[in-house]
Amino acid sequence: MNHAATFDRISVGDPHNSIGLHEAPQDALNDVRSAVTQGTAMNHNANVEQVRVEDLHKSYGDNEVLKGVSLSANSGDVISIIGSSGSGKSTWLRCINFLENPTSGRVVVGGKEVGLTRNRKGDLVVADPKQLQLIRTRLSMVFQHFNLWSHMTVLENVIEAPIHVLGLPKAEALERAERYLERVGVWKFRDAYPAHMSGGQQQRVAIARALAMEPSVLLFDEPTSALDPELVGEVLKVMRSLAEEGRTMLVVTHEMGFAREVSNHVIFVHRGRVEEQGNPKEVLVRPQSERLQQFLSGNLK
Amino acid sequence: MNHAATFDRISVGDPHNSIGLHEAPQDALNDVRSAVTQGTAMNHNANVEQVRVEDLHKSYGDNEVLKGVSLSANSGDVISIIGSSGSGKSTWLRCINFLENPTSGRVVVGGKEVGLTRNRKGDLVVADPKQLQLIRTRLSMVFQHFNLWSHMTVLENVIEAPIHVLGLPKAEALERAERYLERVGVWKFRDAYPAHMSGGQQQRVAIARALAMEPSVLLFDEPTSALDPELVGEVLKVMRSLAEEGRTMLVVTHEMGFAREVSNHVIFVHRGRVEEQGNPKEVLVRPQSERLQQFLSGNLK
Amino acid sequence: MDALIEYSPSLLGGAWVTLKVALLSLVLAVASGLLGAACKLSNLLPLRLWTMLYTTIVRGVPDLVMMLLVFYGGQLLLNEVIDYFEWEFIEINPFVAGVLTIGFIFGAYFTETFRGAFLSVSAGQLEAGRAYGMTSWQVFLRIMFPQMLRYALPGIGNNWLVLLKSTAIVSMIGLSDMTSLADQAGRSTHQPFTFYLAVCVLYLAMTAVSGWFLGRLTTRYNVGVREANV
Amino acid sequence: KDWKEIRLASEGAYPPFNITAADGSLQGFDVDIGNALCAEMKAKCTWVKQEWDGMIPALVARKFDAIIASMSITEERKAKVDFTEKYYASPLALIAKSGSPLRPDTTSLKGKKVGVQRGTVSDNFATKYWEGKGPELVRYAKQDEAYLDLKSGRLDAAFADYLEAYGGFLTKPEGQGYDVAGDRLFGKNAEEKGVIGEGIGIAVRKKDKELTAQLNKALAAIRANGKYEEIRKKYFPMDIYGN
Amino acid sequence: MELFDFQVITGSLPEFWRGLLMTLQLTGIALLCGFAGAVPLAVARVSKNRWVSGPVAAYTYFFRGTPMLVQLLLIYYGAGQWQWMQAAWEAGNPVWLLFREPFFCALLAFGLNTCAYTIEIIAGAMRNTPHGEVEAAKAMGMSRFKALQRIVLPSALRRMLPSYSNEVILMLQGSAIASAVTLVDITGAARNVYSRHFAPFEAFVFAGLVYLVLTFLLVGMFKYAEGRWLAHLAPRKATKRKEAA
Ligand SMILES: Nc1ncnc2c1ncn2[C@@H]1O[C@H](COP(=O)(O)OP(=O)(O)OP(=O)(O)O)[C@@H](O)[C@H]1O
Ligand SMILES: Nc1ncnc2c1ncn2[C@@H]1O[C@H](COP(=O)(O)OP(=O)(O)OP(=O)(O)O)[C@@H](O)[C@H]1O
Ligand SMILES: [Mg+2]
Ligand SMILES: [Mg+2]
Repeated sequence: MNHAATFDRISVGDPHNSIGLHEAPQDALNDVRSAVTQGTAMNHNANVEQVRVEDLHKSYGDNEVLKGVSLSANSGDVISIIGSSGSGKSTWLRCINFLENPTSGRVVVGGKEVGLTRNRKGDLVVADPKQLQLIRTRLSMVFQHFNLWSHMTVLENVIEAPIHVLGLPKAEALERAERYLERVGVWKFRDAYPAHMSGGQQQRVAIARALAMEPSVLLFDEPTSALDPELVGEVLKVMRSLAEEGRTMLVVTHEMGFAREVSNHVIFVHRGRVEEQGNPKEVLVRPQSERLQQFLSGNLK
Repeated sequence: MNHAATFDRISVGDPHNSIGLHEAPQDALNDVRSAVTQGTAMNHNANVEQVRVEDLHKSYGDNEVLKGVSLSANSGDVISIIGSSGSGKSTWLRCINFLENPTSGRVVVGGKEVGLTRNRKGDLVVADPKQLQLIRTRLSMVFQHFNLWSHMTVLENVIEAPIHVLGLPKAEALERAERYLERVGVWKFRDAYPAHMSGGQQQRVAIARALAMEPSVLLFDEPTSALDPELVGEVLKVMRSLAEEGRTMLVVTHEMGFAREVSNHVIFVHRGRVEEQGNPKEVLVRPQSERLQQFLSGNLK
Repeated sequence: MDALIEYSPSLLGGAWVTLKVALLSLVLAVASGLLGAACKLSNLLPLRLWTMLYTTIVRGVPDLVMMLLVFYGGQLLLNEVIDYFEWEFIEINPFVAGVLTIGFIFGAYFTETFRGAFLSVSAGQLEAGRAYGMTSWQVFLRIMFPQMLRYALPGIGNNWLVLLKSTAIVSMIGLSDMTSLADQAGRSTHQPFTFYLAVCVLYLAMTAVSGWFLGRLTTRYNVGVREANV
Repeated sequence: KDWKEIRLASEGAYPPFNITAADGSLQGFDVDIGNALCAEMKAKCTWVKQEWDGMIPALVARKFDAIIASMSITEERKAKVDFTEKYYASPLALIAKSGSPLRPDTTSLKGKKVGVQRGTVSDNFATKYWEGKGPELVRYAKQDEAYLDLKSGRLDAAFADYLEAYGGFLTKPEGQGYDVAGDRLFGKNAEEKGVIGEGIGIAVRKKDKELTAQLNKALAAIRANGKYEEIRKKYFPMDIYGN
Repeated sequence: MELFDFQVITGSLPEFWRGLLMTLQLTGIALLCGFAGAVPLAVARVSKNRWVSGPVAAYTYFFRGTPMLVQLLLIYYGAGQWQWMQAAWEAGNPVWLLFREPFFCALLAFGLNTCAYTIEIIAGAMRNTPHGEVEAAKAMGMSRFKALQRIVLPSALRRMLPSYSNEVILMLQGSAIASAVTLVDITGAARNVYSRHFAPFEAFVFAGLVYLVLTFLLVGMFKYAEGRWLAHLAPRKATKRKEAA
């Protein structure tokens, strides 16, 4: 995990500490690139902490959506985040890669704290854009609404970031694209535009796009919402193999079966707070809190 | 069902027969309106056929997506359409209310066949726009991607069609909006714009928007994909009560539990053909076809 | 008609001047428009204020006044400097001044057009770019720009046509563009309408060519889009 | 500066004094006079075409050195630039349908619409002596637009430089059926003469006194050696210099 | 040479004031009429039927393709050229007499012009309406007309605001050519002052300032309008809402 060493530890509200990063950002980037390019080699040590979130708060105006949530994920961990609609699951995920700026809290990626500073609105933003990019190449996200780039074909969608962010040669990016599109079963649609595809097909492309980055951490926001049971099974298999490769996954999901089968940890969010968490085999079978019991009771399965 | 009598029977490819409709379209519309406004009164007879689809084909270019599918739904029927991704479920639903023009086939709504004629591209289109509108007020659709009107608030989204299509007075539309938004639990978001809401919240608004039309047939395209189990339970309840009111529902879904619990008929689509159908309690438990067995085996629940 | 034939070489020469000025200004205007729109949408208040000022003042002051100010005002200032240092007379080149002024003016209009188009690109598309570690510049170039163009093209078309015709103000600073040549020819031959119509035809020809080109662009940037069937 | 090279400006839209030829070059009485002056001064002349509105600012900004564009010598202009002696002078004239009873005075023009070119001597004169006293003044950007409206019937009369009207309208096909109504105005008294002006001169930057002097000398020379008369005959059958 | 002679301005304020009123009337009426005409014509412009969209396309092609000044001169002086028009004026025909008035001619030219531009702006925005939203409207049983009236147009008219602000400001400044047909608007006043005092900078810079103030007001109005009607496009903005606790 030597590439992680180039991230500097920067404390909140003190952007000046980030000087160290400015001195060698290119090196750091190359470092991550080569690490990523080498595939999974870096992930063998299963006990390295990949992501830690501490006491994260997020408000929209005067509506506090996250009221202090924390999690920690090691290599190979698959963490399911469950909770009712509007409880803040997507927001949490989006705060981890700073698509949404948290109101307060700490995020540690790859062992190094993300340097934060406050913007004028009072939100926390990443002090150093270079570090932000680095973080994002290590955390790939699959969106709830897919967000496929509508002006690109499936294949272009998948090779885009590997070529232009990781700097892979085109041939290699194509090879990756083929591998992952095959894996989720949409290789034959490679030349179609997203607008001409069914919901499930789009969702699988979105998954392939994230996989093609071969990141150490994958953030999934309801990755199977548009998939039929058979495909859910397929995707489940893919995710299991990813976990075995040592990749870390944070999965927002509504499928309790999924949470039970794939993840080794489940977090139940309620109204912006972590209400209960633990091993899914226990938590989902014998929920302690009343809210979780009620939540699961609606479950048909 | 007297309003149905004003639909003329028009055979395919013969637009001239539609003259009868032109003579009294306004009457017909008023008729439907009053029927709809009277709420559920018209739906008490449970054995009236509401929708029938016969031998529907649909191609995109040379890609034949639907290869002759048929169904028939009476008042109070809940039919689940299941099948793997890309099998043509959404397309089928969209052909029923002619958002997609079928390549061939017949559609009968409310006992009267929809008059069709061929357009220049060779697709079938509804010969009489007035009849098309009538059909669509009777068949409300909930989209896979919600398709909420982005420039309107939640409340505006819901009262829009009742006021401007059904001609309800505003007060009544508001009352309906409150009733249905409450029913799916998003009344408190009535003044928000869709872009500022969570996925599940948007989906529920989309459901409320369709319900507020109080149509005799509801077409759902994966209505619970973004919902958590608890909400799925809620929506399930809502749908059950709708079925009891005598409304017909066609539901494309990936949730086998949903198909089993709510519907009285399930149709398994595979590669554009109906592979198996019947009572969900039987079909889903003891599938006959190999494909369905395989399909269900991926199912975690 | 004879007069028209007689004057046609000079008119075509003027048309060439018009076209040169218009195309070069367009390049400048699009560049400043993109920059302006990016600034207006940025999080930095000073940038926003600056572009706000730029678009309002530049759009607010009539082209003619702007031209007079830049060209004559600028030359007067320059002359003061020259006299002070006792240099040789340096003349502001009217062609360069014309292109700069028009480009600068229309940059403000393009800023608004692009800003509207940027707003229309759905947030999710950009988020996906950012989430994959693209730099702001990459997100802009690879996601935002190609998608934005689709929304901007109608506005670009309008702005371009206005710009094309606004080039007529360069006659103010001594460049013989097509409109001023036609005007002079019309007065010199006492056939104003013949020449007005000739100018219209020339402009319409340019419009037809640019319309064709914009059509091509529209097809190109609408790829993968299901256009609303309204 | 020794003024061996002079940049002269004209408008090219004021026939017959300055017009734009088919090849885009400048021609006309003003241009011929300018060329004759340059020949006399043994200087090399280049002509610049300049829109009327920017004429004086461009001179001040040194885009060229002198304006020979039928510019009347007036007090306001003298505040900005210097003028040479006049090189021609024109009375003012009211143009109307042949045989019209109109006369260039307030009583005859009461309630009539009279067109003038904005910023010309005729505009100044009419503004000073007629405005608000009967005639309704309509100002045009260009002289020939006033003639167009005169012909279409929107105007009852046009009030203009006699020579311009003569060369640019009355002797042309479109001027058929129109004539000078009443007398030409030379100015009844000193004040009126002041408004009508001292005639048409060449405008030069105030700094360049030397150029003004040289031009004046050359002007006197071509008047003396017959060159001026030769040019004048090309355009007008009558004297246009006045006294 | 003093840089700016204020006397020139103060002496001509009444003239500038009348010019301002003229400019406001001209642009105001032209914009209103142009917009009113543009909405239905834009609908025709996006029609799939060539016989409907073709004539509108030809109209916008001509009016956007040629200089407004030339259009104005053709309408004003061109009308005066026709013998029959002159005869109609003599006879006192009320319709053709309108063409005798420079105000009407300017209004006609400006209105036709801004209408053409506005059509293209609205039509462009209509074509870019999100596909799914139009489908939703259809699925709710809206007729083509209803969907246009309730969904497509409201959405398009909002999204076109930034482009339309350009058009309005261009129209305001374009109206300066009214002085070419003897109308004394702000620019006409400036030209009068300029030719009277020979103070080009004073006259034009002051006129420029007047236009600038008008533009500031317009920009302010558009900013307000965007805040009011484009809220749904604003980058994820905090919305205040009454959360039931
Ligand atoms: N507009 C279109 N143009 C071309 N092909 C299309 C279009 N829409 C859908 N298709 C194709 O038709 C097939 C069926 O699509 P459909 O959306 O009906 O699938 P579905 O059964 O709803 O799948 P899912 O469960 O993934 O939503 C897919 O292979 C898709 O690629
Ligand atoms: N841009 C925004 N502006 C204001 N409020 C927002 C915004 N985005 C989300 N919210 C609110 O924050 C809350 C949490 O939203 P979030 O998307 O995180 O929910 P979620 O847990 O992912 O729900 P779901 O399961 O329905 O997707 C919701 O009440 C939502 O309305
Ligand atoms: Mg969510
Ligand atoms: Mg589907």
